[in-house]
Amino acid sequence: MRKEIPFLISALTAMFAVLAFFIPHKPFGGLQQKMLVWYSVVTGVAMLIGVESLLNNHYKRIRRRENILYSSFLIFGFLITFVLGVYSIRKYGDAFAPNSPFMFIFNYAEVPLQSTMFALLAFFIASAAYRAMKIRTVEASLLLAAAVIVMLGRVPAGAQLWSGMPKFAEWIMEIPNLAAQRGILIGVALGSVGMSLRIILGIEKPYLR
Amino acid sequence: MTSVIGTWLAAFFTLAIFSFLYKDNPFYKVAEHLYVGISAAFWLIYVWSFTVYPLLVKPMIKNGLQGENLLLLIPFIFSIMMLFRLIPNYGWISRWPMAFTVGLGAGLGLTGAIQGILFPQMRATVLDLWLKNNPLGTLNNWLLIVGVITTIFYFFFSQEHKGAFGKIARVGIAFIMISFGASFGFTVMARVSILIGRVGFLLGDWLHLIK
Amino acid sequence: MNKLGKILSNINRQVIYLLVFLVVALPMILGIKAKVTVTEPVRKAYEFIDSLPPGSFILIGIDYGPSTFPEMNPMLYALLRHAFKKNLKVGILALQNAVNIPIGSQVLRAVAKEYGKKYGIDYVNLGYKPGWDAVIVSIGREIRDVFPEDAFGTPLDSLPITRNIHNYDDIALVIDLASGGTWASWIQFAQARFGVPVIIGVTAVMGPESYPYLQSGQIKGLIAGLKGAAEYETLIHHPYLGVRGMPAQSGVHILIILLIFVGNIGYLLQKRSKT
Amino acid sequence: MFGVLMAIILSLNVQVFDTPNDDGTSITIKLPWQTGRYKSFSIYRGTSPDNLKLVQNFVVGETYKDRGLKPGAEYYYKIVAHTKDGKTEETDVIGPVKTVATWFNKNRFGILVSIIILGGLFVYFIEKARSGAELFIRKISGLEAIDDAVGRAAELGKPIVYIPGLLGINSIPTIASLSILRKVAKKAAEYEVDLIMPNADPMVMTTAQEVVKEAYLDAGRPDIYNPNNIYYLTSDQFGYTAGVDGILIREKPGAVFLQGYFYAESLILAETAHSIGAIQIAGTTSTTQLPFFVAACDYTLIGEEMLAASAYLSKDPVTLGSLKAEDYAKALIIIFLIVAILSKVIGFFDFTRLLIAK
Repeated sequence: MRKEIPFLISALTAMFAVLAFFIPHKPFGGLQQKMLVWYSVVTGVAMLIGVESLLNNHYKRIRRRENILYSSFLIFGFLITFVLGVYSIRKYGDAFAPNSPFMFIFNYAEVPLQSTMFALLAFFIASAAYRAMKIRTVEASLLLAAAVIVMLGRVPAGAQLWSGMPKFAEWIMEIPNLAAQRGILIGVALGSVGMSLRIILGIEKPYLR
Repeated sequence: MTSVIGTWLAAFFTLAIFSFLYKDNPFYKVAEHLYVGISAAFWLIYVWSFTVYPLLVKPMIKNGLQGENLLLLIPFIFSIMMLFRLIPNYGWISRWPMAFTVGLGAGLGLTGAIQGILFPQMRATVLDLWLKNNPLGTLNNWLLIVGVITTIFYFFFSQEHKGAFGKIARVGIAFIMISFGASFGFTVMARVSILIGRVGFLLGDWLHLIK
Repeated sequence: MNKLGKILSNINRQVIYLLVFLVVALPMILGIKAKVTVTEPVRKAYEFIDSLPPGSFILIGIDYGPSTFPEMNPMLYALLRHAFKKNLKVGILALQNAVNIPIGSQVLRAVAKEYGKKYGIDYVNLGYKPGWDAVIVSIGREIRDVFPEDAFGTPLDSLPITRNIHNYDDIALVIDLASGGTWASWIQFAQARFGVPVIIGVTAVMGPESYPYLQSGQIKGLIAGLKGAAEYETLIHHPYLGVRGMPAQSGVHILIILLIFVGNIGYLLQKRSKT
Repeated sequence: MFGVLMAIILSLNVQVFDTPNDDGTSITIKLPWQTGRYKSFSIYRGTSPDNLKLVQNFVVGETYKDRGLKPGAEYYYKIVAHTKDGKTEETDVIGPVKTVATWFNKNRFGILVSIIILGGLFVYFIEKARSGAELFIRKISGLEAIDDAVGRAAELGKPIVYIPGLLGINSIPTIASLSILRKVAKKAAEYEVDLIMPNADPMVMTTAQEVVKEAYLDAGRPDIYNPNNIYYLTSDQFGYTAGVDGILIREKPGAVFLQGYFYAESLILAETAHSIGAIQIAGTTSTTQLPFFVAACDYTLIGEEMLAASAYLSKDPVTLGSLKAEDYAKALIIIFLIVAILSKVIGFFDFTRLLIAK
């Protein structure tokens, strides 16, 4: 029972989702959207499980006397944001009201942290290019050449080197790049169909044996 | 005043994250742990404000459990079952909502992959082999068609990449590699823009070195 | 030879990071300015805003979030500086996501302070409303239908700036700064139906797809990416992050190409000494 | 002069009809928008011709869909057009128009046919595999490397870190990732290597706990399964990245798996994993992130390779049969493309019409 019912639920859900795609008539029409709403509600509530996992993990660490300082920072960060969020909802009716203390945390902690982590990519893209782009094989050389041409095509120096550079870079993006992307995407589409069919037919049950 | 404190706080976070590039250090650790904690709470509030409250709680409070709203019982029950995860020995109950989610993914994946990817990509590949007075356009069309088909060849699993088949697949790999290189190069500019933004914040908003 | 090859192909990653940082930060600190050639789409935007009579009310859509704001904020800075210098009245709103408003209002407050502008008189923050198509259409009839109050809960009738603003007839221009699809709705509904002039600012990646609307005359101007912001800054003679970022932008591209070059020389030297 | 005349002769040309292929809750109204003569339209609707109420004012665009109607009911319409020079023109009462709920969306016929063909191929090859036919599948090096990677981590006495991407379990790449996780976890149990898995989605976390537990059971080592090693960090893209970077740099895993759907964080994770000398095996269907994985990682599963990985790794003939079916589907697609392109050259039949699916 513990295994049959979940499989039944998943097969039926998949079947209804597919039927709803083809049948506009009640009760199928709009069912896909409804199920997606259900899904977002369930994952939304499941966030509590995630939070429990996170806090519990760090609470245990503090009790085991490892990582006391940093785990306390994590729990502190969580609590202050959560409390201010709830406070803002009660006081302003909406945590996202521009003057709310919750938005202070968003503006001066969440946003700078997020964009600085994002900015690390500028460094990593340089180190990855330096390390990986070597003319070891024909294929690797093609990757290197395409990258260098496109980079040159996007800065004034490239056009100074050869006036056709920006156009050439654009052409690489629009023709060979597009062709390969399309081929990969067609493969991905088939792979998705394959994965879906394996789940619907019960050959693959990722969530249970 | 609050904005001055805020700016210093933001500057601390910015520098602490950048310090990770040199090596792991206490400043990064503080910023990292605070970030994980703050953002976990942020998304909890976000999900409540934009998903759980408006999609489940609000309609139930507003119209009660009747008519269309009866359907809301499904996500409500699934949500409760999910929370059984937190009770030892009853964790298996959460397999039901998980099964629902996986099933939904499979159902949507099946039709979505064909409608959203396969058909549009195939349609766009049916191109003219001959464009009047446009040799470059004609060449481009040929290249696109050859590129798409040879790339698909690369993904054949039941054929060893040998002989004529291997040669075609190798052309596909060439297209893939050019594409990866081009995308890599194309992305540099957007990433550097983000870094310029952060450095600009430090030099401008924080240190007032540039106006 | 082998030794040199080894050195060239094993540059420490921290050294690379330092080089990237210097290439970005030094030109910004030293104020090195690359020559920015102003392109037609940005000049058109500038000229349109420049031609508006003082006191005109313009609406700016903040439709980009925390992940793209470093690319988009410089545009907002430049546009606001131009608008306040010309004594235009500015209202901001967000249709894509609630979290965009705090990002935009920070810039708005900062620039307003520079020019001594007052909230409620010279500028207003309308906040966020979901369902962008419907919101854009509703503003065509009466802005109070969707924004009865500003973001802080003050009714629009009690603010001097919005007292006489009712619909697009009272709005001289809409500027949408977008990292998503909102800009197309502004064109489709606000411009095509109500004839309000629209200017859009988008990320560099999105530039090409929005260009046709400029050719068809549906938008009065187009600003794309940090480069677009740099051009606008040049036009208002107020170089900021855009202009200062241009040398950094070119510099990092060239640095990466040089690094690849050096790495390959190292690789070839090592390979030759082995054989 | 001629243009003005034309407009007057055409007068107000409006078409009102039941929206095809829908659930019977809407009626479509086609408006003469392109004439350039009108600013907007007002739509009046009622269930009887003498009782029409304004339902929508200032409608713009070529078609207006009047939604929220009852299926199988009759409606009457009247449209008032506002011209650019401030005048109005109106139609007679139009109707009755009956709403019809359809049982099959004809626009999606092509998709149904493809599902039948693909499903048929699947069933055929799975049956063939069941009956014992040998099915050859070529080596995929990224997948062959999994054993070595786990083995190396065991030799070094280091843990392995498994990163499942950002999306939830309703996305196909994540489901595929969980299937790969099962194999990786089984190997980890056999080699007695710690498996650490930070998550950005709580449902993926719980599913992963189940998957890993089962895998340890399979390997006969339920005793060393530790659910605390599979935990949640945050759903914030870069908060998660910051946390995982911290884990990578402090736990110093011997092998790192990045399997699932990734966004910009891909390169941050891959470069950090490289900096600590871990073997990285990546896989994603995201074409925007593949270039970075290919550049930074030791092995990368590209698109379909990643989705096929679980079938490949299972070595179970039935599951391998499904890969064979995918191959035949690819062959069919190539043939279709070639036929469609040649047909276009000789102007025989426009095959792209078969690929329309609204």
